[in-house]
Formats: sequence, C-alpha cells, structure tokens
Amino acid sequence: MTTQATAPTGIPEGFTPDLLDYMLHQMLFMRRFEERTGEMYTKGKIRGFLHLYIGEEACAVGSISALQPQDGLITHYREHGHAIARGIDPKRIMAELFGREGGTSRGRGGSMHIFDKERRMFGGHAIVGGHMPVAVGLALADKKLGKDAVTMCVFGDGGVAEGEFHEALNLSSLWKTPVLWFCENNGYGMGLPLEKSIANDIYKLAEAYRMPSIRVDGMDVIGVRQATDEALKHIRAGNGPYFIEAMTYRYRGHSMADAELYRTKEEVTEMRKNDAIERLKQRMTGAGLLDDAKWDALVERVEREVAECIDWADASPQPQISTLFDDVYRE
Amino acid sequence: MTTQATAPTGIPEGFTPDLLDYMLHQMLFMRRFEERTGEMYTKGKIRGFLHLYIGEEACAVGSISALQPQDGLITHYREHGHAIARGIDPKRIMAELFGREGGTSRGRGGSMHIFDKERRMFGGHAIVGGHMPVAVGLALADKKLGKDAVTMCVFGDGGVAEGEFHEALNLSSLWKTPVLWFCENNGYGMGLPLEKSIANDIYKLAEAYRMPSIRVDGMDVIGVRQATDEALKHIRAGNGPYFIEAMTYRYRGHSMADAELYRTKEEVTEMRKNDAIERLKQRMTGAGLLDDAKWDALVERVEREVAECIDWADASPQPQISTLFDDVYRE
Amino acid sequence: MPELRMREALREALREEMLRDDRVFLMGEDIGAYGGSYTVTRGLLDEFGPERVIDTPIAESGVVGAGIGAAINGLRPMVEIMTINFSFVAFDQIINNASKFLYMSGGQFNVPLVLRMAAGGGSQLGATHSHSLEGLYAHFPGLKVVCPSNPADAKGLLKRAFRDENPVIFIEHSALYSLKGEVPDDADYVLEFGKARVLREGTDVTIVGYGGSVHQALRSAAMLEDQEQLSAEVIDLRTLRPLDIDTVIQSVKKTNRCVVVEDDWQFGGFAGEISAQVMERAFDWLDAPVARVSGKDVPMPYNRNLEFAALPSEEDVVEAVLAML
Amino acid sequence: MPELRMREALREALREEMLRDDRVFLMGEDIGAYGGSYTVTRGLLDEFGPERVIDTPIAESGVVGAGIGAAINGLRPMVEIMTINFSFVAFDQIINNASKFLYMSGGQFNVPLVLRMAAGGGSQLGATHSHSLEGLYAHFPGLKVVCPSNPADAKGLLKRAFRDENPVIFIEHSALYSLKGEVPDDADYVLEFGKARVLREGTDVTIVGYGGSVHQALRSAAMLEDQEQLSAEVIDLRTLRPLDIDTVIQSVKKTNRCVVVEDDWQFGGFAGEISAQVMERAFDWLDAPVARVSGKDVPMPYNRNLEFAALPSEEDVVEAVLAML
Ligand SMILES: Cc1ncc(C[n+]2csc(CCOP(=O)(O)OP(=O)(O)O)c2C)c(N)n1
Ligand SMILES: Cc1ncc(C[n+]2csc(CCOP(=O)(O)OP(=O)(O)O)c2C)c(N)n1
Ligand SMILES: [Mg+2]
Ligand SMILES: [Mg+2]
Repeated sequence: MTTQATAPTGIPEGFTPDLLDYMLHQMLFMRRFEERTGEMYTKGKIRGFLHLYIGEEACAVGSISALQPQDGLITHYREHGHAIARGIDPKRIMAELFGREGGTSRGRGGSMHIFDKERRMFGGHAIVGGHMPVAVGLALADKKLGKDAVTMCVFGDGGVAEGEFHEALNLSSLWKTPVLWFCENNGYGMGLPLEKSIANDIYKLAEAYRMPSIRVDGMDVIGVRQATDEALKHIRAGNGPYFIEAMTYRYRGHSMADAELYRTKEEVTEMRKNDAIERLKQRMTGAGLLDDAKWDALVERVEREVAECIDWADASPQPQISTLFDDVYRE
Repeated sequence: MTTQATAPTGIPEGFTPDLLDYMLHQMLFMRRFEERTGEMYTKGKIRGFLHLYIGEEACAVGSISALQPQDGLITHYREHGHAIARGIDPKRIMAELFGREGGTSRGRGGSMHIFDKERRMFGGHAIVGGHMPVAVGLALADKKLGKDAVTMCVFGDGGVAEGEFHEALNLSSLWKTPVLWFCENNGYGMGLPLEKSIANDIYKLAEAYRMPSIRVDGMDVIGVRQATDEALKHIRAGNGPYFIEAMTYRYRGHSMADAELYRTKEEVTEMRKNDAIERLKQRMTGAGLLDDAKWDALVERVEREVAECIDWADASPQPQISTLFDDVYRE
Repeated sequence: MPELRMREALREALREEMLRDDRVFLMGEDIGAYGGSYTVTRGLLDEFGPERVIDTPIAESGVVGAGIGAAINGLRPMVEIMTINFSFVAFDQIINNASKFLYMSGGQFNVPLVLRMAAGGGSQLGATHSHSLEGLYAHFPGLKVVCPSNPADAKGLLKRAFRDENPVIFIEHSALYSLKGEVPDDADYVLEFGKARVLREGTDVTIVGYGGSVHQALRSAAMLEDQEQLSAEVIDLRTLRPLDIDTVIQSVKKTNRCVVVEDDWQFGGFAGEISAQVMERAFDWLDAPVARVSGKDVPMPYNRNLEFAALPSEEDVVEAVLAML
Repeated sequence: MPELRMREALREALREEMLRDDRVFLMGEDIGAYGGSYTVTRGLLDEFGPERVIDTPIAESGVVGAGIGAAINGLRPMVEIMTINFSFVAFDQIINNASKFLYMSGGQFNVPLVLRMAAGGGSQLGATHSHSLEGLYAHFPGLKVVCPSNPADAKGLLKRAFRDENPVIFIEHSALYSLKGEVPDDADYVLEFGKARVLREGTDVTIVGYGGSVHQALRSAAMLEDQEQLSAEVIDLRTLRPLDIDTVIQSVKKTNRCVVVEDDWQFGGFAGEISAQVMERAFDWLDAPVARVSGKDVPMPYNRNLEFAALPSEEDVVEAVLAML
C-alpha cells in the first residue's frame, strides 16, 4: 500500500548535505526517543495513554522541516514526532511524558498534549477530529492579522470519518484559510482498517472540497518534503488550503495497551522492509553522503541525546500539589 | 439556477393520466394547505416555528409518490409537503399544527415534528443534519431484517455543511444501506446563499462517497419522479445508497419570522416564473389531459379539502394537562 | 439614560467592543445579511463589513472550533450559536477544547472567546428547541457562564465578556430580547462577573433566580406581598460561574427561607447546586428546606397549555413559599 | 456462583442477550477485531459474526444516530462509545433524538437503544479523557442512566437494559473492569432499575455513592469504623435515573447524617441533586447539612500526584463525616 512501484533513488536538487543530515538525524532521534519512551512506560515512569510514532518518522520530518517559524502546527495525540520535528526541546517533551514541572505543560498535559507557544505548537489533541476546526481558526487569525503564516494540521486516517473533518475542510475552502491539511494514513484507526472506515480514497474525498489534494509516499522523507514545499508555496500565495495524504505505517501497537489482534505479524514484518530511515540511509550512502563511520557516530550521538532527555526529565521535580488550580483560568 | 436550458415538454412514457392527475392534485393541495397554514399562523391558531413549503412541491410529490408502503421517510422541519405526499391524513397534520389531541403527535410535536407510524414517516426533525444518521440506522434495520424497503431522507442545502452529513453519507456507503439521500437545494439555508455554505456543488460532494449522485430540476415533477424511480431501482437491487440533489426554490421566507433582507423581491418574482405547478399544468394541457373546467374543479376541490382540514383541526380537543407526562417513557 | 430593548443593548455592547478593539470580530449563522435570528446583530454587517461580521455555514462544531483557534491566535472572536439547542453539536468543542486548552497547555494558550446563545422555552418551539441548560455549561471548570436578566446587565456583562481572557458562555433568554430598560451609554460601562444583585429586599423568604426566571421571581414576590402579606427578597445571580453564593447566603441568614426558580428540569439541574450550597453554608439559619421551583420532567411539548404546565409558574413559587411557613 | 471480573460479567450479559434475542446487535469502535478497548466484547465477533458485531468508523454521532434509527425500526442495538469523553461529539443525538423521539412522536416511536460507555479518571489519561459525567445524562427526561459498581450488578443491569423500551445510558467506571465478584450464571438473572442497595448497614452516617465511588464509600466506612468507631451505612444507587431516593431517605432518617461521594466535579454536579432531595425530604431528621465529597474544580491533570489530589479520597469522606459531629 505504501510502497511505490519504483521507489525514487538519488538526491533531488535542493536537498543539501546539511538538510539530509538534519533529516536523517531527526528521524533516527525520533525512533530512538520513542523506543526509550516505550521502555519508560514499561518501567512506570510514563503512564496513561502512550501512542508511539515509530515507523512514521518521514511524515513529520519531511513536512514539518519545511515550516517557517511563524507557521503554526496542531496535531493529534501521536505527536511526539511532530513536537520533535518542530524543534521543541526534547528534554521538556520527555519531562512532560514523565509528568514533571519541567515538561512542556508543566506535567499537566502528558503524552497526548504537547504544547509550545514559542514554537507555535498548538497541541497535541486527543479527541479524534476535534482539533481540525481549531486549525481553521488559527489560520483565520493569521490571515486576518495579515501574517504570512500557514497552519499545518496533522491527523490520522481514522479521524477522517468524523464530522469535523467535513466541517473543517469545507470552512477552510470557503474562507480560503491558509491551512495545510496533513493526513498520516497509517492504514488503521486503532484496529480498524481503512476500507472499513472511509468510503473512498482520502485524498479524493478532500478533493471534493475544491482544494488541491495529493497522495504521497509517507515512507519517503524526500518526497514528503517536496510535496510539502509545493503545498506551502500554493498556500502562501493566498490560494487557500491544500491537502496531503501521506501513506505510512505504524510498527507498534496503537497504544501500549494494544494486543494487535487485528493484523498479522507478517504484515508488520513486510511493511518494515520499506522503512523510511533505511531508505534515506541508502539514498545518502548511494550519493556518497554517508558511510559506516558517520552512521555509527550518528547512532551513538542519538543514543546519548535521548539518554540526556531521560535523565533531565527524571531530575525535573514533581509539580507541587499547591499548584493544582493554576491555569484553570487566566486572570 | 433551477431552470434547465430547455425545460422538457410532453409526457414521457409511464406517466398515466391518473398519475398526472394525482401529482397535480397533490401539488395544488400542498400549495393551498401551506397558504392557509400561513394564514392560521397569522391568526394565532398555529404558533412556534412554521416553515412553509410553497414553491418546492414538485420535490415532495415527484419523489415520495415513487415510494412503496414498506419504505421509510425521514425529513427535516419543512415537512408538511412530505407528510402530505406520504399520504398522512392532512386533517391530522393540520391538527398537529394547531397543537390538538387529534394531531399526528397528539399536539406534542408541532409543525416541525410530524410523525406517522403507519405510513412509516419517522419525522420531521428540527436539528439541522441531526436526522441523517438516523436514516442510516432505519435503513440498516430494514436491511438486517431482510425487508425490501428503502429509507428516503430529505434535507436542505444548508444542512450539507453539518458534520453529520459526512458521517451519514460515509456510513451509508460503507455499509451499503438502502438510503435515498434527497437534498432539496432551495438556494438558501435561512438567509445564507449556497456559495457561502458549501465549497462545491452538493451532488459532487456526495459523489465523493462513491455513490451515484445526480442533480435534477426540482421544479419539474416528472423529472424528479423519473430520477427517483431510477434511484429506487438502484437501491432496491442492493447497491447501497443513492443521492439526488433537487434544485428548487422557496417562495416564502425561511419561517414566518423572516424579513427576507438577504434576497431581492425581483429574485423571487423571477424564480416564481418557473413554478412547478404551472409547468405541470401546461404540460398536461398541451397533452390534452387538462382544460379550464377540469382545472377550476380541481382548484375548488382543493379549497374545500383544505378548509375541511382546518375545521377538523379546530374541532379537535386540546390535550388534557393530566396527559403532560404521557410518552416520556414507554413502559 | 436611554431606554433600550435587550436586543439593542446587546447590539450596543457588540458595537462598542468592535469599535474599541480591532481584534473583535463576529461569526455565526445569519448574523449578517439576515440580520440575526433575534436581530441582535442587525446593522453590524453594514457598519463593519464582511471581514468582521462573518455569516457562517450551518456547522456549529466547525465554527466554534474556528472561534477557539482564532481566540488562541490573537483575536477576540464572538461566536453566536443561534440557540443553546444547537450548541449540542458543538458540545465537544466547548467542553474538550475551549474549557481545557489553557490547563492542558500548562498555562500557555488561553481562549478569549465569547460564545453567545439564546435559550429558554415558552414560545411553543417544541422539544428540541426549548432548552434552558445554563447550568449544564456552569458545571465545567474553565468556562464562565453569564445569564443577564435585563438590558443594562446584558450590555455591561457582554462588554465584560470581551475583556475576559477565558471562554465565556453568554446565554440570553429569548423571551427577554424585547424587554425594555434603561441602559448606560457610557463606553466604559462594564459590569463585574460574580456579583449577584438584590433586586428587591425582603425579610420572609429569599427567592433566587437568573435570566428569565428573575422576572418570575419578581412577580412571585409581588404576589406574595399582595396576597399573603409576605416580604420576599429577590436575588438575580447574573453569572452562574463564577457564582456569588455569598449574597445568597447573606440573604438567607436574614430571611431563613429560600426558593430557587429555574426553567430547566429540576432533576440534576443547577437549582440543586444552589440548594445544596445554601444548606451547606446556612444550615442553622434555615427554617425549612430550600425549595426548588423548576421545569417539569418532560421534553417540552408544543401545545401551548402543555408547555405552560411544563414551565415553572409564579403560583408554583407562591405555593413553595407557603409550604415553608 | 462463578467468580468473574466485571468485563467478563458484561460480556456474559451481552452474549446471553444476543442468544436470547435475534434483534440484538452490537456496534462500536474496535469492538470486534481489536477485541474491545476494555476487552468487554472480546470473542463476540468470532461467535456472532460481523453482521451482529459491527466495527464502526470513528464517527460517534453517525453511529449513535444509526443506533437510534435501528432501534426505532425493529432492532435492539447496543452501541459502545469507547468512553464517555467521546460521547460529547454525539451529544446532540443522545439529547435531541434518543431522549425525545417518543415524546415528539406522541408515543409512536420508542428507542430501545443501549448505549454503553466507560467513564472515570484515575488512570492519568489527562483532561479530555477522564470525565465522570454520569449526572450529565441523568438530567434528561427520556433517558435512563445506569452505573453498576460490581460484576453481578453489571450483568443484571445490562441484561435489564436490553429489555427496556427506552434509551439506556450504561456507564462503566473504567477502574472497575478488573474487579472480581460472584455473578449468577442463570440466564434469567435480571435486576430492576431504580433499586438502590444498602451495601453496609450503619447508624451514624449514610454514605451514598454509585459506580466507582461506591468502593470509596465502603473503604471510608471501614476507616470510620476502625479509626473513629463510627458506624456508616453505605448505599449504592446503581441507577441515577430512575433514582431510588427512598432508600436514601429511609437511611438518613435513621443515621441523621449524609455524605454523597462522586468523582465528578462538585459544582453543578449530580451530588447536588442527592443533597437537595435529602434536604427536601428529610430536613427534620438531619443533624448536619448533607456533605458532598467530589472531584476538585479543575480539568484533570496528567501528573499522578495532581490527579490524585483532584479526585475525592477516603480521607475526604472521613473528614466530612467528622465535621458533622
Ligand atoms: C472522538 C474520539 N473517538 C474515539 C477516540 C479513541 N481513539 C483514539 S485514537 C483512535 C484511532 C485514531 O486513528 P487515526 O486517526 O488513524 O490515527 P492513528 O492513531 O492511526 O495515528 C481512536 C478511535 C477518541 N480519542 N476520540
Ligand atoms: C444544528 C442546527 N443549527 C441551526 C439551526 C437553525 N436553522 C434552522 S433551519 C436552518 C436553515 C437550514 O437550511 P436548509 O438545510 O437549506 O433547509 P431549508 O430551510 O432551506 O429547507 C437553520 C440554520 C438548527 N435548527 N439546527
Ligand atoms: Mg491511522
Ligand atoms: Mg435551503
């Protein structure tokens, strides 16, 4: 489903070694961050719902790396990768997962609710479809205020069945609000396969609202980035919203509680062969931009960086009970 | 918007004189029923919200006349015409508008809530979009119970913007439930013109759910009937839902409270020239099926019939206060 | 002071706030070309143009969500939901987004959104169109809930709502739109939230109401005086959240009796909150249990007599008071 | 009698009702292939097939609406909304359609729909996923609201729900799914609605709870006995609508004191209803105001300590009782 007939090879114009290094590091960092996050969950350091992003890294890195500082980002609960890609300090993300005062929401939000005002990250939202209308409003404000900003809104294939998908897409098209709709189609909404969820291809459904809508290989970080650049150009030119459906796959269960009864081990094994990190690694190696030594150094660096996040998070204090009522209202 | 380039003339096959007489009578009856209903409102006999159907008669008559007794009908609040077309005793409809014990809901429902179990009329609903998912369930039950029944669901153009439109269409397509979606596009949702409401043509939006979707001239009762026959054939063959967008126009305000600031008198005058009753009258006259004497007799008959409804309704008793708590629960 | 109807007072508040603050804009169904379903916004489209008065599609969830997003991102939107009955399709936006954004973000993103909606029965609009669910929204921390009972309060409280940093649910009883009253025309006229008002002083019983029921309370008080020589104190809560229970308690400590009047269904309704708090805080002063006079436990019937019977009446209040003596 | 966990008891009820009545079928997100998010429905897809166990898209409003339609048109659907938190996007369907169809149609169309949903906090799921809003639904005439506290009740009440002619909101506290208890395996085991149960007799105070808070009430009663030599009577309401207030009143007339324990926010919550009714019906028997021990007025924080502080505790109950003496 997500593999293209012939996967692109080589390095297209505009992808500098620096950019490629950055993207490779980001993807690897996300992968390791999530693996260790899963471990921390097993240890009880993290609790509640935890939805790992493993397998989908090319989506976040390919798209969010194209955003400008003034752009906004709003996403669903499987958002650690998006938060990392947006440049939010991963120590503070980990601290949020640990529920600590140093976390992005001072430990009030948890894994599903990473926010960062400075980076214009408007959350991490856990009601499927519920953040989509908010994206329209974020973009509407930017437009009214004359800002050259795009709001990127990430959601899953499962969320497409919610009524708010329809309301939000329709409003954004009518009002020509600068929204980049970005659907991470990983083939399942929890255990529900796509064909039981949506009556048509998602990008075709989106097209019906009269906005450009394309499907991309979400395992190809370069392709995702190219598509996003194209989309942002269109939106920044004042043409209104744009829709991208990125075909991807999650390697792990929906959340830590998932027994994965709805798919076979073989399917997962098969899909893993199309791994996005592996694909970028090979393309870079082929272009002479990566060798074993550089790779090993990268792996080591990432290992250390993630370990630092964990240590930092663990050293961050628990919130004081006396702060329980902080931030219910803004004075 | 609603006039076709060349309006069809002549009488197509299958439209017997009896059927044509029936349709003409129905449309005329609806028109007069609604005019008198408006008067009764002004007199204070009817209160609350009242949404007249005047101008849209060809939609109800053309489509609902094609239904079989086992079929279901569920619609919105502008439903007097649908209720009449479905064969519900118009005396009891009028009594419902009067809030009397003899009304279809014993005076509990009012104008927006006409129900009739015998005729499988599942209401009159006043939350825009809210009845659309219910239609999916009605049809699902028929399907599961192996009944050869179709559920027809009527709604307006304005309702298409609600999330439940999307959820209901998607579910009906996925589950292949026997629903006939029938959109009465009268160009406005209250005062909101179509182009501010929906980002695409409505029938095209529906098409995206992979169901047959067509637009018809809702001022041509014969065309509506032909389209409905076609749709019902498709649905009864087990192919799942079908979507019809009927282009029509309401001559009166949205409700009795509407100052009609959002459209010009000229627009209404212009649209009235395409009157559905007039069009059928001319076609029948042209085919030698109608003359002045017959027409005058029909007008007189309708006048008498509607007057009977009013008298009957007015004679129906007020509900007893002691029955206030009836039907909150079914034992 | 000029005399205005409540709809005009509300319009003035909107107008003044739009003039005062560029960030204020209005969204809602038929608030522009149609003139507003209760004509509150009539004329504002002409004055401020379609950028600041947006006629939206019928998509309450989408539009409230858009209001939330715009509020977070630097603007001061007012979203009009035609009536409270249609807020149910936007319920999740209000409960899970508007009320919690600030808390979930650890204090980073506040939602200065004004959400206006008409409410109330009594117009024969039937079961789905006659809700009085002010108390429903008052249940949720993170929201503020305002229920004006007269033109002056409507204006002063609505202006205040635009200066709040939090989501404010502003609920207008539809039967009050034509009510006339004197309204300050000074642009700085702003009322505080959380200040109940004693509308009538009395010594025998405290009658508590808000929004539409305030007028019932006043009429009941007059009946009690005329027919029973009883002196009732009447309190208008004005805002349900924050709730000024102190003013109620003070009164009950004087009158030793309390009746709460509310259009909403009694069972699980807001009157129970007032009742419980009065007991909790004035138990030793109460000569009788706090009484609740509320709507009957039935979906609203269309028929006029039935609807009348389903709504609380002045007679019900008088009866409740007499039963306390 | 076999010992079962609550999730197994619920599953048994579903299974037995599906076997008993062909018209019963199940719809919900991930109730089939996934096995149910709380594994209540695990195995039922295999046993009954995809016609009777339907995995639906994530479209709560659509699916609840479809359940309503199917119920009206001859079937007996059970719709599982994964958790109460997601019922807000279907709120209009529940309030304006399910609860009012019968009344609006003048008694023609009833809605025998069972709507199951998990609720409750305590699992660090954060602000949007931790609601305890049983009382919200209890407010609406036309609905019935059931909140079982143990496996046997869960089974008996769920079986009863399928035999009701009206919409039943069946709310399961997520912390109870693994709770074990003896459960009758007789296919005719059906409990009545509107019958509270005295779980523990006592003389000094009546502690009222439902669902999850029943266990807190029981633990508090044990603490009161051990630490304070006080004898608490504990009442499990079991259904909020219909509400068996008589059993509570009878108890309070004996103990003269009453505490209501509820996870939900206190302000405008259901505990206020119990409190008000107890005052109204047992005023002269009360030695102290009815106390409410509830969740704190704050969106649920993720952090464990904060969440713990936000939820009511046994200590809170003991404190409330001691304050009454
Ligand atoms: C309104 C609502 N319904 C149900 C859920 C439970 N739920 C959480 S995630 C999820 C699946 C979403 O799938 P998708 O949108 O494809 O995102 P993915 O998890 O695959 O990234 C469901 C059903 C929810 N959080 N909100
Ligand atoms: C959820 C909801 N929002 C708003 C309304 C108020 N309202 C009643 S009818 C209507 C316009 C509907 O237009 P359309 O669907 O085109 O039907 P028409 O009246 O033109 O037949 C509106 C906005 C409502 N009843 N329900
Ligand atoms: Mg998915
Ligand atoms: Mg219309």
